[in-house]
Amino acid sequence: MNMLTLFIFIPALFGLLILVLPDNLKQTFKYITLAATLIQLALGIYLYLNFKTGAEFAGINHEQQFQFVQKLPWISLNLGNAGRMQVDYFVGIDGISVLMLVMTAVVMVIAVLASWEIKRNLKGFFALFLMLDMAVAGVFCALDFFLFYLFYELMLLPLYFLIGMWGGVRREYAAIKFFLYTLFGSVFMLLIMVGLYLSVTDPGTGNHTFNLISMMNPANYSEGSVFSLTSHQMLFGIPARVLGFTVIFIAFAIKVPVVPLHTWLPDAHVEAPTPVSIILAGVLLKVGGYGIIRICMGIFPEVAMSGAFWLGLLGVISIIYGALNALAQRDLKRLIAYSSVSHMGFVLLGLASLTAEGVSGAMMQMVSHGFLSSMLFFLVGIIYERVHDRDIYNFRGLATTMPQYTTFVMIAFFASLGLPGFSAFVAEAFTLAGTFKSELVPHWMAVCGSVGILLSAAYFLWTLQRMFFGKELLKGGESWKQSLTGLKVREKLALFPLAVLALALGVMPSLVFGKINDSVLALIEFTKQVVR
Amino acid sequence: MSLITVMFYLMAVIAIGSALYVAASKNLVRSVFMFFATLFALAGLYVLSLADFVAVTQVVVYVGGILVLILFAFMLSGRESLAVLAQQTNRLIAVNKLPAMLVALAFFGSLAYVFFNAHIDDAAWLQDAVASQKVFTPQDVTINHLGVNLMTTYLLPFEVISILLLMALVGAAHLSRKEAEA
Amino acid sequence: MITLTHYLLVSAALFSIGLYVILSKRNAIQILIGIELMLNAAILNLVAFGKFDKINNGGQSFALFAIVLAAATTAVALAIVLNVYRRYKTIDPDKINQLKD
Amino acid sequence: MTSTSPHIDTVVVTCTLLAAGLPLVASAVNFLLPAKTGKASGWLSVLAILGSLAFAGIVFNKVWNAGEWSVQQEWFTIGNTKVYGGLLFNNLSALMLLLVSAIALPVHIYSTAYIKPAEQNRYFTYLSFFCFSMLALVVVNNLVMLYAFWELVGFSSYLLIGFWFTRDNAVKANKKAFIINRIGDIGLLSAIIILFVQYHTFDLAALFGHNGLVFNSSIHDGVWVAATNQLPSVWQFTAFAGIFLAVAAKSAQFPLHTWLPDAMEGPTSVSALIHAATMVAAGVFLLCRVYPLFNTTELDILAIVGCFTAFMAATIALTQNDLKRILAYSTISQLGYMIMAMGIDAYASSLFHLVTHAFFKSLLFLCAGVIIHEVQHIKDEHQLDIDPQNILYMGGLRKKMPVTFIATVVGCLALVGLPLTSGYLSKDSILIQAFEWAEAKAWYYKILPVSILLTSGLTAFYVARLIFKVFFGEFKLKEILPDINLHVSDGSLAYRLPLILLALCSLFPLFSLNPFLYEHAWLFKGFLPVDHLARENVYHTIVPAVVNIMSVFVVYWAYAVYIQQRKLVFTQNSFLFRLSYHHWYIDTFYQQVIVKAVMAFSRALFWFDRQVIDGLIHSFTSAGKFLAGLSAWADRYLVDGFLLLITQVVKGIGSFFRSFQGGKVQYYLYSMLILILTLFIIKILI
Repeated sequence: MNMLTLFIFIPALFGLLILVLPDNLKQTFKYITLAATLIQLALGIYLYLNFKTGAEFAGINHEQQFQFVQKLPWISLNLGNAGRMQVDYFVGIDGISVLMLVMTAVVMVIAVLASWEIKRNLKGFFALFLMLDMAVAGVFCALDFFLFYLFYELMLLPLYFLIGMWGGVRREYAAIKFFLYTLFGSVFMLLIMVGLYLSVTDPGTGNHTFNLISMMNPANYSEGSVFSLTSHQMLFGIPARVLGFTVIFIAFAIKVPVVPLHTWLPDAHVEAPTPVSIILAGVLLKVGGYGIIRICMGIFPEVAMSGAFWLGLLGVISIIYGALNALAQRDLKRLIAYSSVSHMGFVLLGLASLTAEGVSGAMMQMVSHGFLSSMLFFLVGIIYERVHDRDIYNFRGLATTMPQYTTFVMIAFFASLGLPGFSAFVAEAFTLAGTFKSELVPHWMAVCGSVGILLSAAYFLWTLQRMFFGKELLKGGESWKQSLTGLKVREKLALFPLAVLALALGVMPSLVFGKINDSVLALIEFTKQVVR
Repeated sequence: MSLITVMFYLMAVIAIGSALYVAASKNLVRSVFMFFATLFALAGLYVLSLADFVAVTQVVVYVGGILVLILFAFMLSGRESLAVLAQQTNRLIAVNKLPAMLVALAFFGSLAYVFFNAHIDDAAWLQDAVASQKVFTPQDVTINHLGVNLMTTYLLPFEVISILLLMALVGAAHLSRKEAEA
Repeated sequence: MITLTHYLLVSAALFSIGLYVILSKRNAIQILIGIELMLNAAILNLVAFGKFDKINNGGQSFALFAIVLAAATTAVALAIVLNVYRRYKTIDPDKINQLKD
Repeated sequence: MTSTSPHIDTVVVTCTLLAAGLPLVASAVNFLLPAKTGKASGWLSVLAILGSLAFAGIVFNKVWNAGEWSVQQEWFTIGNTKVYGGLLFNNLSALMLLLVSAIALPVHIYSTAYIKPAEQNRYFTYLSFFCFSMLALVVVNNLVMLYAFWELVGFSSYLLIGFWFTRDNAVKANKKAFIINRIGDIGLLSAIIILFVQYHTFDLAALFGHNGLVFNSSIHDGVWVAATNQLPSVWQFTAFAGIFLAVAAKSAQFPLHTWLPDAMEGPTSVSALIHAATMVAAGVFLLCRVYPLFNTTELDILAIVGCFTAFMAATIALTQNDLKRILAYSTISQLGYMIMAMGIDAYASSLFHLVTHAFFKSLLFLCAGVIIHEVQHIKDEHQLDIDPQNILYMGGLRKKMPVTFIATVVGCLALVGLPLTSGYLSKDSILIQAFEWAEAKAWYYKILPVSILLTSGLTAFYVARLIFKVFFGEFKLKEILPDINLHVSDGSLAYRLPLILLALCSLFPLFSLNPFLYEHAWLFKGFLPVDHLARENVYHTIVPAVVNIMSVFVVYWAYAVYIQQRKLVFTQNSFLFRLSYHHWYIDTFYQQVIVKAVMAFSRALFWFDRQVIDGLIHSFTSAGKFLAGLSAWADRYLVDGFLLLITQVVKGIGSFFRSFQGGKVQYYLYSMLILILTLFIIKILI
């Protein structure tokens, strides 16, 4: 059995199990889900440990360099004159995806631990949760565009229901906003996907193919096809490849999210229940970044290079805009949501630079943000669960009431604001270094990006000062004080590994860089080659 | 223009005019009495077409019998029928009457069309009758001949009608009976 | 010269007027009058044509029959009208739309 | 371990690692231990720092004047760049290592008494962590690690300033400190990135060593050329600006100095270690490390800023009433001296002053701590509503606290720069070189040494004011509350021992056997460039004489003002007084203009986000809804309407025909007649 296939479908299996179990066993559902995610985590660690590095395992545009590959014919239709429609079940990982998988597995476990607070309709919740888990895992493994798209869309559905049914007061609004935003992006992506399919032929069989890796090779584009590199077709007065890049980029930029396509995120995060916020921030945003690397840059490298300035600009705007917005918030969850916008701006900036440092930094930032935002949302969830309030002005001096909690908050905050020793520092520093080094984006962007680091210190420290320090003063008075109990074992179990991971990645960045380096170098080399 | 012609037009105008009044009037009593005028004028027209016996019968039966019957019925039916009449609008051409008027006019139109196009005066049998002296002349005495014919040629219809009249008489009497015992 | 056509036209006019009365009036008695008008129009035709039948007197004889029958029908009709009135307290034919009570 | 130098010495490397590592271990142990450990954690940290000091001594012994060498180990690889973790050994790192641990030890001992046992666990967790960061900062060999520890130092300072986190002022102060330091950090980060892109390495030795990469790069025609890369020359200046920001933030130079006075909200022992001796000196240390990068213009800028800061801080210190704030501004002022010294190429003097200042300023802070501690006692005992740090409430303490008094006087003399103290040596060396430096330049460069001389006079005044207010005269509280009983004393050995130690270190013998000639100080010689000028001009005699005479005069003036109560000082409502009292309104300016503007801007952006971007989205939604409504309307009234029309027609026809069967006789008649007519007409027409 292929490890990746197992990795993807373990959650689905357990999800089915939950669906068939009778309702009176509903107390066991969370344990079943936890078991599923733990098995997935074990598989993820196995994948990580057995992932071979070296230039011959770089992946990116060489199919044989991918690892844990499984390729099965899936849909094969004879379309007469139009040839055969061929869709493969094609999964495999390279350096770019392996860390995303491990991170997903970790975040999922944390999210399950955060799901203890869910009280209503447990069967539905956990079934949808596992479905989401499967879809996310699938997205990171799929090497067939059709399969990728399938999983990509499959993520939407459970999320919509998870936000819309278990969310906060304005959950319907948030859910529909999220859904429409994402759908808006992916629907147009579908068109480009079909266009690519019709342009690309499998060199082996001569059929059109959805194979992502075939799409990366300019030689596979049939002469005169829409997206062919040599034929310079125009669509609506824009070069077709630029249009294709733009459309797919918008789809992923919504996910990342990039200003000005970000407004779904604060609402969705604020309204979603804690586990869903964790998954949203921890994993879903990374799908955007991953998609930009794998698809936007993989398939349209020359557009990515020529448009690097604009990507970088969007990144810088996201960094500063998100940080300034976070500064204006008084809802803790919303503040963290905007900080996500700011932090994910670094990802875009790093990717735009198309240097080894920048892309590695962006990857690191994604992993780091995955852990840190999970931690932050988990922490917000704890306080919200206890007093059902998260307005920063309603708390004061929490450090006295909940010292351990405050310690974790401080770790999470300082790690997020890029304190050296934590993962975000390495990520942000090298993202900026790559940006400065890049010849594609102007130098001043790196300097502007670093302002984001300053602002992140401002809003996190302000929150710390306002909410955790000072004399104890709670809006709810004595009853709140009673509710604000110390951390439970389960919560510590969730927070501690995250803190350790953030620290470990900061002290030993090679845990990440060691695995991704070859792939990143291959990606950079590949983009240069195509342009040449 | 001969006197006969004048008389004809006079009678025709009276007949049609009074009939129109009957049709247009809201007042039942007036229309009933105007109906007299029509009937008389018709009797005049019968005379002009040399059927004096029929004209006399017309006057006797209709004017003497039927109209009296109608007046009786009208009076017996009480005030409600008058009330219904009072509700009707006074306009000559009321909208709700329009379909009826249109149908009537259409009928008239079609009839007139047929009559004009039939050229009835040139019909073969009429020419025959004129040629074989079968046409009445004003000097003829018709009543004898009529009586003979009724009793000979038309005996069967005559008898049938008398039985019919009897039945009608019985029926009318039965219907008009008080329903006390019913 | 008064021709047959003149008579026919007069009778047609009367017939039409009778028709109109039948259609438009909301009173059974007036409708009866309309019927009488139409009958009279028919009789006028019989009489007019009867002028050309001196031997058999067909027209005039049937005119007489018709007049008599008209009298009979009128009598029956008026009896019915009275009954109807007794039962429905109206003689508007529109409102008498039930076959059974 | 790979080495870049033949003089590899594993003993030195091990000792260095131990020296830096022991506090980390202590910190980690304290962090993991339960909070109740109390004094035990204090002694654990003291032991750790004692160990550090010992190992630092060994390292110093081996490394001092033994050339420059480094060891490194690959840390991680990113792209084609290998990032190393390593240690750099030269006189600077050896000296700093020793200095930090030497100052830290007395402060640690002092803290075991100063901090309540219940809070010691947390306190020593932070303090040891600070020591670790600081010690590591001075020995690392590359810019990435330098930056990392640079920021960790700031972070531990944040923790320590906000140690009493229930005090609002403390947490506001630590936030401010961290954010201002962050400004410096991003400057440093930008500079590091620029240097990395330009030279493709982070290695300090390779970059700034003799014949290093920086040495071999130059600026031609607006292009900054290095062996590895070239950039527009503006980026060279940006790199300088970034480093300057970093230095200004860490060493509290104008315009980023405002955090340091506020940082006095932290425990006094912390102020003594971090905000007087070590962390604030990190800026100067950084300047030393990257010194070859700067060109003349940039050095001039440094000199001017340093001089201005020194002057400004000294004027502010004149009127402050808070004991610790006076010392804080004095620290800023002295740091200004050091920065200026760097700017005027008096590299060795700057470091010399750094070391001497570290000793006497931490001594002064510890003294202040003792005084404040005692006043706090009085306050707690009598439930008074006073500020224990306000010097206006003090007075006459010299008899009650003799050790503290003597220690303070030693510290103050060193600060003023009177002979026989270490301060005399270092400060005079700076002043003399300032004059020498101005000599060779245009006349207006003379403003610099003159104003620094003036600053020296101001220093003498505020120091004298402090001494007289605190130790002479009568205890002021006694005048207000006559029945107060004062058990004021020097405190336990844990208080006295550090004071004595540091006071001894503030005297001349530690640095030079000749108390009047700074050139003879071993420390000064250790940093002397080979081609340094010998003692050859008149300044070497005149300047010390002028300074000392002026100082003595000023001290007497202060004596006249504060003890003999003569009105010789400017009035308290003059503009100058208010300017000084309100810290030149710089803080007010930042708060009112910059912070408010940023907050307003962020709120405006949030409004923009909610109203404009979301509004746009919403208007899209509304447009969509409108279209949907339109189509729904069309669906209902046009499409459905058509169907409805058909049904209506059918129904109409139906009811039309039904009406014929409605039991209405006349309708039957109608239909019959119409039928006949129709037939008739058809017959006619056909």
